[in-house]
Amino acid sequence: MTAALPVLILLTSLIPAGVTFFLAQDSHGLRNSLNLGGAVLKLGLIVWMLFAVAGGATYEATLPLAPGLVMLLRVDALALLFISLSATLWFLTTIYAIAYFGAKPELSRFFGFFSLCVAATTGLALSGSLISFFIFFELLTLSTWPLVAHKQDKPSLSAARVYLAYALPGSAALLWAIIWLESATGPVLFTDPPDLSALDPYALRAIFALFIIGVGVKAALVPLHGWLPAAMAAPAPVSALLHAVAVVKAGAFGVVRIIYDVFGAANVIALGVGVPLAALASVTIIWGSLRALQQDEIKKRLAYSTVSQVSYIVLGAALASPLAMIGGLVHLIHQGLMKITLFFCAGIYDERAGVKKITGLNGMGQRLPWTSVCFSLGAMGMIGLPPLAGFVSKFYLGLGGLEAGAPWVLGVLAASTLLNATYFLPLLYRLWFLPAAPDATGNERAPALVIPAVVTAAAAVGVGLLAASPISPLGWATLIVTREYGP
Amino acid sequence: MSALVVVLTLPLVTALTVLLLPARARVPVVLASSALIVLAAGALALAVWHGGPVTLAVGGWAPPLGIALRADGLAAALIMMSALVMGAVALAAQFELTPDRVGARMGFGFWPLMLLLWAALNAVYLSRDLFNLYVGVELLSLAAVALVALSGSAQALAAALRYMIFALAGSLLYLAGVVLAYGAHGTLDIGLLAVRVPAHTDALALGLMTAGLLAKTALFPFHVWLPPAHAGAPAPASALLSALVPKASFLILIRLWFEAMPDLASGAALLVLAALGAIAVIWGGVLALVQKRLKLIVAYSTVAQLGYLFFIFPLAGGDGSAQPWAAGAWTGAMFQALSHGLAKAAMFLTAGIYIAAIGSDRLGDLRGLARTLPMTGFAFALAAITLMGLPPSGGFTAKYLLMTSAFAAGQWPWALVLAGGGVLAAAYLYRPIAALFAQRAQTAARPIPRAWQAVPLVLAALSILLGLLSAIPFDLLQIGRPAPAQEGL
Amino acid sequence: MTALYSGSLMPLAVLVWPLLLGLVPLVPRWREGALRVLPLAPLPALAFAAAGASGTTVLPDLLLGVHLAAVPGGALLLGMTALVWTVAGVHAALALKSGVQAGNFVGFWCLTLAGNLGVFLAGDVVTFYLAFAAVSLAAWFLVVHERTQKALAAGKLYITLAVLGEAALLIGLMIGAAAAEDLQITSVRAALPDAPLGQVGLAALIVGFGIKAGMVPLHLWLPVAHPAAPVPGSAVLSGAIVKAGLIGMVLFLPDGSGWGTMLIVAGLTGGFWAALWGVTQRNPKAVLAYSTVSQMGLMLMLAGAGSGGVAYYALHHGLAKAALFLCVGVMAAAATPRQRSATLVVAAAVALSVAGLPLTGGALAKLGGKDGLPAALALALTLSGVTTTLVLGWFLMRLDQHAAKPAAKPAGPHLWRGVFSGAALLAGLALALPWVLWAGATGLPAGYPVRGANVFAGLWPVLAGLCAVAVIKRWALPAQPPGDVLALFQGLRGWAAFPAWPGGQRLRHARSIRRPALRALLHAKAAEDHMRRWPRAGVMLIVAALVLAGLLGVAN
Amino acid sequence: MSLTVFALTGAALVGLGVYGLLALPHLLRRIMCFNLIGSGLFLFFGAAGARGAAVDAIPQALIITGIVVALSASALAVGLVVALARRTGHAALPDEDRAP
Amino acid sequence: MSLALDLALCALILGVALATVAGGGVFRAVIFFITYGLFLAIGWARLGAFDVALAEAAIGAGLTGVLLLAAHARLRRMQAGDAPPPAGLNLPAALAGAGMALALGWAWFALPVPATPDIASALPRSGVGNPVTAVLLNFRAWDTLLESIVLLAALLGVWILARDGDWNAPLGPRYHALSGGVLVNFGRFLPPIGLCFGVYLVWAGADYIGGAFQGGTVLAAVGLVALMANVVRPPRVSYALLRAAVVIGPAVFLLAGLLAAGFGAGFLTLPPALAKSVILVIEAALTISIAVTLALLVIGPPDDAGRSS
Repeated sequence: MTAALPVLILLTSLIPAGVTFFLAQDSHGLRNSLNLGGAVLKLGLIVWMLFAVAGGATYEATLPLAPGLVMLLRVDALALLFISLSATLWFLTTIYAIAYFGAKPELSRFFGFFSLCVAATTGLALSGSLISFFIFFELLTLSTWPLVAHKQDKPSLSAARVYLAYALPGSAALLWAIIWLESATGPVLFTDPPDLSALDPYALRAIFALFIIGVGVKAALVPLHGWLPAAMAAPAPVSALLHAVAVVKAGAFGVVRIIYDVFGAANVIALGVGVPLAALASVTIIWGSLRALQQDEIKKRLAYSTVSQVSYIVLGAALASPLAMIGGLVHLIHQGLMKITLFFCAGIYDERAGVKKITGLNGMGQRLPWTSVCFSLGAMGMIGLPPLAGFVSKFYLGLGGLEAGAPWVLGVLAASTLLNATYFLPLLYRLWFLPAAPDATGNERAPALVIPAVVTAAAAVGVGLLAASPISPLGWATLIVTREYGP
Repeated sequence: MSALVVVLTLPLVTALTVLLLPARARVPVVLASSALIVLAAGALALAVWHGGPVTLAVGGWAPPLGIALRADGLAAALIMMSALVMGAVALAAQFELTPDRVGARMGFGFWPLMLLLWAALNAVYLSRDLFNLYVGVELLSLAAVALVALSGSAQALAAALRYMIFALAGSLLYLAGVVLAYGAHGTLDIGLLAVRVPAHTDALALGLMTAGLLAKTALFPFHVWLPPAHAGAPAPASALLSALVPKASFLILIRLWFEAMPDLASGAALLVLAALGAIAVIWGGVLALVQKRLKLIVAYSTVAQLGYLFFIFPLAGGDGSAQPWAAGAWTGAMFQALSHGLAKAAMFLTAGIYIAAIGSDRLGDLRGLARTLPMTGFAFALAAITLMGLPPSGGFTAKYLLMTSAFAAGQWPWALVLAGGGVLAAAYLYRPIAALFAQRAQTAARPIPRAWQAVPLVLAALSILLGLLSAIPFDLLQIGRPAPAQEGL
Repeated sequence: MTALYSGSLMPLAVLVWPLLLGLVPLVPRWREGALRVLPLAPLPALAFAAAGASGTTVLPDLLLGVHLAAVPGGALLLGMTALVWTVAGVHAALALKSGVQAGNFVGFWCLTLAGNLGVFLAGDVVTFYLAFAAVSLAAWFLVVHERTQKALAAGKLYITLAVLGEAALLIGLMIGAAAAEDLQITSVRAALPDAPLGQVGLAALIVGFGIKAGMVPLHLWLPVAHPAAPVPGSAVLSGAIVKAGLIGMVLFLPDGSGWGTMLIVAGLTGGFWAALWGVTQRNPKAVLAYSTVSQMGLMLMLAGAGSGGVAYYALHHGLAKAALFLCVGVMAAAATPRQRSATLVVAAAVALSVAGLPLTGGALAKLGGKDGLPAALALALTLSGVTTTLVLGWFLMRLDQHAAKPAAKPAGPHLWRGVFSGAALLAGLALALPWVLWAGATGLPAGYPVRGANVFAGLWPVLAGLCAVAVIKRWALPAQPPGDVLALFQGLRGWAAFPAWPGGQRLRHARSIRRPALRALLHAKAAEDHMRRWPRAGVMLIVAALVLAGLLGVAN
Repeated sequence: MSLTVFALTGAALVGLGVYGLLALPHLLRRIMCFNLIGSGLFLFFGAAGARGAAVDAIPQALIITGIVVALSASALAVGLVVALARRTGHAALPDEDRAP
Repeated sequence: MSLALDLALCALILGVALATVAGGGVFRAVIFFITYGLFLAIGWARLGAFDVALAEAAIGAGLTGVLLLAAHARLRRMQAGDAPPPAGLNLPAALAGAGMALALGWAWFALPVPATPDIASALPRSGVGNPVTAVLLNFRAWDTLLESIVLLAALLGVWILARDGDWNAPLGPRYHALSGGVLVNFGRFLPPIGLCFGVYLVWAGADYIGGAFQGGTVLAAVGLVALMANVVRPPRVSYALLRAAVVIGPAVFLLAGLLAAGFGAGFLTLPPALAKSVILVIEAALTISIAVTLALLVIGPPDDAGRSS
């Protein structure tokens, strides 16, 4: 059973993915129930495991591909943190996507790849060895491509091309790093940090840099972030997936794994690579915000906001102090909840009111109140207002920065707060304070679109409000850090 | 042993039978016997798996008088891969090369040539005798050239002739080496040559044989015949030519360098071989980028992919004994050969489907076909994953093993080429994929039977599966692995 | 599992009740009459304050562990805040139009209220920050309620500064929390001065609180936002909300640090300069706003000096200033000259109280504040009576003038009566409540306010001020736009319109590298055609054979 | 000594053939040169096989096989040349028509 | 004396070869090539390799020559028959050629004299007396089997070079022979003699010199003459007997090998007792196939063009 569970949890999305591909376009009922069923089953399994893992259990499944190429699936607390997020959001996004697409063509392909994407994310989260991490990382890259290209029009295809143009060299760098490291240390299992003494410090730094380039593409670290705003050409559920459920999260998660389970925080500090990475993350935070300011398309602005926000996670990991780590980890969840809310809402604005540009938001607060409330909550969470989720992460990051002896982090956080406010508040201002254009239309009579947004918005409030509770993401992140990376 | 004989002779028997059969019975017989050969290949692999290498002294005469055949893990794996590809090609060709579609000439000609090619491949995989290998390679070349010329167009004939010239020149160089080897040692058996008394002429013999085989394996800069030839042949034939034929001559290279004369290997020569391979990877990739026809892209991709194989020379065994993937490079290159075979065959078969559907393989005409022929588009994409070396495909396992040993051997530039080649592959394979996935089909496509569409999909899936289940082929490849592949040249 | 809460639930109820009421407009049926719940929202707080504000709630699971308990002096401030919000709520319920906007107003009013109360109840920094953010940011909606161009512009300035303040505050609190390794305000306060970055943290806190408290030169938003907000909004802003900044200073600034002196200097500067600058204003609410800046300056001075009477002073000021602002609304609603003069009388009474006319609540507040103050500062406080009289006298004049203009909209007599009684009630409280609380709050003898010296110290500045009022009535100062130093920043306008880089730049760049790349590819193709010719390829093949043989031969 | 003469003749034939194979564009000539190289190699091989005390039969057998194989290849090549010429009118590879 | 003879012979061989390479005109080159083959055959005889000499004369010189001549004739009809050799020396090619020649020349002197496989002791068990035949049909039978398949592959390759429209036409171009001319008479007179000679070569090959290939070639030549003389008509590709004739040699060979495997002796293992007869059967079958195949190789793919014109 302990071996079956990780596999089972992977299969809950892999099987729907595989079957969906072969479903006829118009078998909506079967497809929807398959995908939703998978999601529900997965959530159930995760809840079960949450309790078990909190009690100290670990689950492991091994599949040796070739000597040294070990596919190891392992449920630890960190993995669970990530998959609970992705599973929850998968479920909601599926509901949302079903409503979003209605009876548009190529749905079997879409949902197939969508589930595959989630399966890849799950696998990535559960990976217990570098090589399985890489395998799922790539699977994620590949399964995302058709989603970005889904509309098959020129912008989508070009976005998809840009995506691959960033992702594949990134993978090459990652593979390079993995192999360089493993050629000296043997296969790297996350449970058993490798002995790095075989490599000289310069080589280790180079390996670290390659690792960061590799996962940094996914995490949209500046200057590897160009694909993310471009990918906005994709439909809203895909954006939700890219920004919250899977892709950038995978990158950030990768950074955490690499720092804590491959190199080990102590080594990262000893090598002196943590601070440059933190600096890079900070640059990304600021740069993403600045670029977000310049966008007049809602989704583009949100995309740059993601660039900025995801680097919080990287920052937390790079600072390599327990509190920063907690902040980074919890932001993994928090950013996901908030950003998916924002993208859900952006999709609703687009789909139900035809609003793509920021100027179109004028007065939408009256027309689409639920959506606008959710959007506002998401935005304020991003700014870091208490008691919303973003505040908690930011607070821990700040404390962690001080703990790590990097007080400049506070400046970065403050600047980011200000910039976030600068690019989000005008949106709220338009939503609520400005009169709607005379020809503005729109309504939110689409519960399947609105409810997921409401749920995630509520969750974004809830996880902040109940942060100190042991079952909150913060509680879980603290558990991870104290149990697995504690002194 | 009986499986070995079946694998060796059944393609021949079938070829002869097909010549005598009426047109109606041709395809069923070929398919039935293909199935039998696949089974026999499986049985042979099992026999090797359980009992170690299977040896057969033909006619009961042991070397140096007679010819020895030996199925080690490598040969068994290649035979298995070839059988799968051949079976798949036969399945696809029964739709594609029907007499009413392509005429009685092609409808007849393809089948015996394909079977002769198969026979030649299996003969080469198994043979341990240098001259017997020469005859086998000649049979292979003649059948391959004939397949290239099958379509009968002027370009195809020119491509076939060019191929012929390269192949003949290669054969002669190889023959020269064989002559010197026998002249110096009185034997042609690889096993006996391994324990020979070294002679001064051995270097010349190995050099000549190697150069000849390079021309046949289409290593840069002797690849120039390959793209027009592979692109000019009918798609099922291209699949065979690209997926299997170069592997045979490469296998002989391996036999020579790792089994017959490993003592000769010198650093500089190894470096030259791998450097040519590296250039091939880049050059093939770059030229694939500028092609406008799908089959040419795929053909140049073969040039690039074959380049990886040559990293085996400086890397094999170079990773020390500490790591669990000892002999990584050797096994990695073989994985590359296997997975490339499956994926490349799948790719050419998809190209055949597109040509059958719209009558062209220009990228511009392929737009939107993923919607019309989703299974085929999916197959192409899967095969592309293998060629790019992305996990969890066989191509990835190959690249991983090669890269690991490149690092372990301290020769990281090869790893750079491996990584860069993957990116380049992504770039050149992206163009057809993007075209396929573009919004609207411009040309009305003729319907393609689903069974035909399924064939390349199965092959592509196999190439992925090779990565997912790489432990089994990995272990199989270790059986009878020559010692120099463990300790390095 | 820890218990969900421990301690008394009273402090929690104080906060939760307004939040619940804030949800009322969400129910469509109730939205129409939602304004009517406004006066109810502060009632638990009032009760809690009246009961002595004792009791602690600990909610370990909430946020990062919520501790609620009245801060020192919290009872006074809570009570004051509750009173101000109650009366302003009544005013709003009477004066504002109902409708969708009103629904929003109710929601954010209640949220602001909860935040305002929370500031006085927070025991840990996170709760404090939450409350502070709530009161700061939700008040944005109060500022822009009227959605006029002016209100929106004011809102923009307000939110900008509020967010800046939040950011500064966050930095300060994080530094403190990191140093204390604890989230309790008391620990943070104790840890801050000696923390590695303690001084930076303190500076950040002062900036954050200073913005809220209208500390010069961070007061910019006050004179702009107050005139723009609806009257009840201005009343709570000036009466209660700015006190959040003050309490922050009191709570977090350690005793005897250099920052106290800084506060004193800034406070005194604001105390006098803002009052004088107020005389240049024409809008009575702007004049009042400057008066608030001035008064807050005095309170900051008191806080900086460590006076125990800050809360007591703030109590009076809150009630009085809220009454004055409400008077502006009352005046607007006044239809008859009698109503106008009644309004003026009330306003004048409150103004005199604020100026510190002996025996008024304001005089008591000043006396309470002077207690234990260095003589020079006590003198300054006394002197401030002059400027306060001046600016509030000017206010009364402007109020009168303002009223002389035709009312924007005719209002019924019921409305006037209602809002007038509210203002009058607050005025009465401002005059009287300090007497009631005198002993408890200051610990001074009951006869202290009526001592001759004290009476004199209260009286002469008022008289001097009245003379000054007479002067400026004759020679009015030139009008200045509200927001004084803001004019300096006009050059920096367009902060939101970040310069957009031309999006095509990168593309052009890409194109410029694409051409050579393309050429290289074509070269490669030509080279390939060249190599394809057999004579070359064949020679290469023979050469390769011989070279390989040579290489092998040389090595052996 | 005779053997050496034959062997060196074989080597020279190979050289001649290689030259012709590389330098001559007409494909029939190339086929002849290919045969020259082949027979030169066989001659060398035959001489080598005759060095021992007894004449070694294996090289002879191999040479016969080789001759047949060479004929087969020549036949296919000739067929290709004729077919190409029938379609293009030239008995040379397309890009080598005007080879120097 | 013999050395001088050998030297002279080799000089001749080289001279003719040089003329083949450098001579002007493709036709002349072909003639020189045939001459070269004949001189080479003499050289083989000088080396004591009579089987090879016979093969070289029959196949290397004779059949290849006919093949080239026939091709040249067809090319000439397409105006592609001739191209003057490029003027001047192609230096890279010359260097490459010289390099190869020198390398092989050097190798001759560096070549050790190894121990060769002991054929003599194995010969009695091979079933034949001629060691070359023993090697070809017993010791290295697998080579020979593959070789017969190579021939078949070449034939198939040549066949598919037909144009689609010609596929069902008779094989090869039409030969015009004057009735009563030399060729016709020759064609009537030669075949019986050639047939006898060819069969003899196969029969004798077992123990003396000759064998299936040499015999088959003679028979093929006979067939060709008969064809050219219009004594027999060219068949079509679909002609079943033709295909059977092409296939029978390899088929019998393969069958023998498989039967041996089936009876447990091992693939292509001929029990010494039966070896002689089995080899004879195989040789007979092979001869038929070789003769037919070689002849068909020379006449080329089905071609309707020559007939209609």
